[in-house]
Amino acid sequence: MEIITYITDIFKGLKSLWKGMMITGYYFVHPKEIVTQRYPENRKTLVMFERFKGEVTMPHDENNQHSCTGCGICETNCPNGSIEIITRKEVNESGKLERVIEKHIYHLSMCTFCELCIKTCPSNALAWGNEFEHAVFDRHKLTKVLNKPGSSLKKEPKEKKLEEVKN
Amino acid sequence: MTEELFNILKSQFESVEIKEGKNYPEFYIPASELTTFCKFLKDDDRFSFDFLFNLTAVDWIEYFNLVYHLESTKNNKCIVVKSKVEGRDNVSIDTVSMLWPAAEFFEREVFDLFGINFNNHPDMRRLFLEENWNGHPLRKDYIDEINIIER
Amino acid sequence: MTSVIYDFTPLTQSIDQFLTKNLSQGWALTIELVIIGLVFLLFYAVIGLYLVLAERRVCAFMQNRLGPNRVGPGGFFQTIADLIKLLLKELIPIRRADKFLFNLAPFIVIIASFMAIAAIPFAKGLHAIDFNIGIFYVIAVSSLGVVGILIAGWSSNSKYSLIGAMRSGAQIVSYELSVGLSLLTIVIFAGSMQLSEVIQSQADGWWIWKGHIPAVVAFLVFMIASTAETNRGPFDLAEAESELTAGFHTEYSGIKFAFFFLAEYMNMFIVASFAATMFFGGWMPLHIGGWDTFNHIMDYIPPIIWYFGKTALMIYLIMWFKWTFPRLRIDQLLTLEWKYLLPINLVNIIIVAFISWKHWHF
Amino acid sequence: MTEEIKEILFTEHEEYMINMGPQHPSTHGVLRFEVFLKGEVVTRLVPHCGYIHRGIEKMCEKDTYPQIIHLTDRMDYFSAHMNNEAVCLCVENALQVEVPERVKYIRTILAELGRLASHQLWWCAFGMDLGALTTFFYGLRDREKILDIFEESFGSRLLHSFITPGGLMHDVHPNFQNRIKEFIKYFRKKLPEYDQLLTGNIIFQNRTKGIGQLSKEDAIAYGITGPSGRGSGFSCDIRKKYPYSAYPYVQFEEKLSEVGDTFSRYKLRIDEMWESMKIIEQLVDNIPEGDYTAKMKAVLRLPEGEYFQKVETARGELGVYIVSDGNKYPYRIKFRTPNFSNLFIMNKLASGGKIADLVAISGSLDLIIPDIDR
Repeated sequence: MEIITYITDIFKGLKSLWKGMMITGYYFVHPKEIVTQRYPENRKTLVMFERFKGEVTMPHDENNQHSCTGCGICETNCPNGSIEIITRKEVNESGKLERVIEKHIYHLSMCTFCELCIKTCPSNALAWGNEFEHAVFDRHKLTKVLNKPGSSLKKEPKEKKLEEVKN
Repeated sequence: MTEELFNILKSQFESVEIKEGKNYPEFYIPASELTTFCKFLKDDDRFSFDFLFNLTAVDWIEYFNLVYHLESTKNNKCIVVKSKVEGRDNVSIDTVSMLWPAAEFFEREVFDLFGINFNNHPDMRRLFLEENWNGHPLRKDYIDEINIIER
Repeated sequence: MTSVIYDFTPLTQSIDQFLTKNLSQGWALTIELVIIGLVFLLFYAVIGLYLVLAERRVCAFMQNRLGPNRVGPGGFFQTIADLIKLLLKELIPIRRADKFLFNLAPFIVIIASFMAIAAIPFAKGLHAIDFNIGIFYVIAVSSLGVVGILIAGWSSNSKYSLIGAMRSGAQIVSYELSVGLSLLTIVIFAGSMQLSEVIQSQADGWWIWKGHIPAVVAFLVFMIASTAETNRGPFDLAEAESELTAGFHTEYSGIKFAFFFLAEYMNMFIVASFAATMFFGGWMPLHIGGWDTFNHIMDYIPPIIWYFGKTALMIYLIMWFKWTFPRLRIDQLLTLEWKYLLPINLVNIIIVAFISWKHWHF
Repeated sequence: MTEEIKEILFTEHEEYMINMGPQHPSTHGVLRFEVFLKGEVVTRLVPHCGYIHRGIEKMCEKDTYPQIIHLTDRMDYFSAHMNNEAVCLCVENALQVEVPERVKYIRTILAELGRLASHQLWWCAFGMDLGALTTFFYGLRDREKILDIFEESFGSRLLHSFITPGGLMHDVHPNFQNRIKEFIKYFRKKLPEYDQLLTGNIIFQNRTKGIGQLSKEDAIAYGITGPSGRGSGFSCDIRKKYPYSAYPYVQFEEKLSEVGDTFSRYKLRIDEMWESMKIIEQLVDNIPEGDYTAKMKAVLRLPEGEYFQKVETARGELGVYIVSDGNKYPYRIKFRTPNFSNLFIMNKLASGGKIADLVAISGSLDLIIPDIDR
């Protein structure tokens, strides 16, 4: 009968509304389920994941040496040209002319974090840094030079480099 | 697609060439007979290709290649129909949007990016770029000094 | 009968005698009006701001997040900071808008809610006006707000706000009906429309208990209708964010937007206070049957605490609606009113009339 | 006659048009609907897209195959894994490279996790479109757990260009598996809450039942694939029709519903979430050991010819059509994106309904605008 469905309709509707309210009510009385991360306050204790892709960096060891030979493979492999390598010729101790990296320019503003440069670098010179606070007032600050001033190429015998290939 | 289906098509349309593509069988058809061929493919219940899932163009400098990927949801078959359009500017071909409504917007995109006109298309306008954009970007000879930097 | 410990009538009478003693009758009246005006202005600002903060905290806790917690301890000064920001914001003039009406609209909405506050009985003897047709006055005044919304929608010369205003016009006009009818059931029980009389009649038990089933039905209908009346909760079609960006107050900026915003929260407060006054006995303390000691302790809690406690409960209920339900479509909204709420109300009134005639209520 | 009055007279006969413009809360992106109204009822609707057209297909013509991956990420950014997987499968089939079992398993798990995350975010936005603002926060709270799994293994949450032609960029994190098991246990408790909060709600059902009716023939004719197409009975699940990666080893059900209205599309996506969890559970325990990529040459040159690969993303069927002339760059690459065809049914579905229905329908079609414009 039309009236019966009319009335049961009302009660079914109210029951469904009440079930929905029970959920929001449940979360209202359970503040322990709050998921907000208090970012600026927990800056000291905040630790990112180990593999977090903050920015491309060139790790330097204690006596300011890196392992970038200036070969330019990362520059060719970068899809949108955010790496520029500037090299210069230098005479090394064995008298031959050798190419030495002068500036490894990295445009963070253009980088899309596709990780091709790190993967294809033959001497594993580049690595991901965990730093994620990149806000700057001037866009030019986003073009970084990865090799620190006064740093030089780390010399080591050939065979050691092969076995520590990145996993 | 079995052999005898090829023969049926061959008998219906002499000018169709059939080639076994890497993924799907390919049918080359001159532009003039395109619509009748597609109509036959769609209406004939042995084929009933009712789902056009891709329509695009490839610019081979002297001519454009229009590629239609069709699938028949009834007997789960996919084929590729291709037709050639000679020339570079104000080339045109017949529309298939009355057979498959999905084609209407694929064709507008091809017109927008390649400049191939489709006759008696319901709404022949550019899809992505502004109306007054000169040039068609996806052509091989499209020059845009500002955005495309030759390295 | 309960001995009413806190009675504010002697206080108001003494101020009145003091003023008439050394000032002429005219001046005394103006000063009294100025005092009442200032008190209500302050009350309006404080309640409005802290209702906004309460809503943001309640909604945050329901959504598993913290809500405002940066400005002041626990976000206490958040809404004050918002108000100052809105005061500093530029009032963007709208091209080809009807300047006069555009600026008038927020004030109409504010005045409507102001007039309704005047009739709220905070405690015995503590209310601005005590008409003997209290409820009738309140319903009449609360329908003034829709005029302001319609003017705002039409005069800001934008299609979104026009649609928003038309929607809220249809909505508020039709929900006036069931607000009035559901209050009518309590008037039949209480026998008088004067608000203080209604509260006095609930001295020996609130109407929601004494009126048992029909009162509970009337209460539910009143809550649904009043959420629709204030454009909130599942009925916020006037400023439906996802369809009309911000409905009738899309074009408003700065303090004019703040007026609309505060007026909406004040309407919520008014509606909640009337639900508390009519159904839960306003400032009448909670008395349970024979437990005299319990009742006596309850009398010591001042009536204002009772009043604000019940209103806070009602406000929480209205907020709970808003943050749980999706929005109704305009035609479903109207069918809900005309096909469901109205018949229920009418049947309810017949039952209530029959019960109060046969004195079956407690 | 002053200029103003002339203008008013001129617009007298015009239909009442409002612009649900590129910047609007419910278009989920930069898409403009020109909506012609008669009162509240929508008479005609013209979608305008192209606001976020980056010319991905033109850019791909100058990129080598590994470099295309960072572009396909940015097409349908909620199913980034599936887009990359489509290109990689196409390249691998073209080069007849056999990918190790481990990679197949991980790729399918990532695809299903991506589908779950995308459906969760669709559920939040759909609830918010209809006015239930709390659904947004519940959905994102659960989605956060999936993004943590992604972030721990590949360092980024949304666009991870992790699947490269030939396998994976590097191996997954050691506790990838138990984090997934933890998430599945957590989400099996939370998904019923979604139904309790929204699906059962009578207001929600009135807002979605019987709106935006899409018949099966229209779905096939307009090319509506994915959950929107399956909502009206068009069985177009590529994982079932042309299985790829690890889908042949998995038992799962392709959900279909004959009704074809907004509610059936909604219910279908919720059921698909249950299915995705079933798939992940079958795969996560027996990921075979092995290296994470096949031996690939430094520069990939596809042999001459054209290749097509279909993949089932969260929103429908993604087709990658590569024409190669033997060079290291593709001569022409075309992405048949699901949202492109799903968008243009809007005019047919929304005409006749109200503005509120228009928002509900576009929410139920789950459109991603960068996927339309490419």
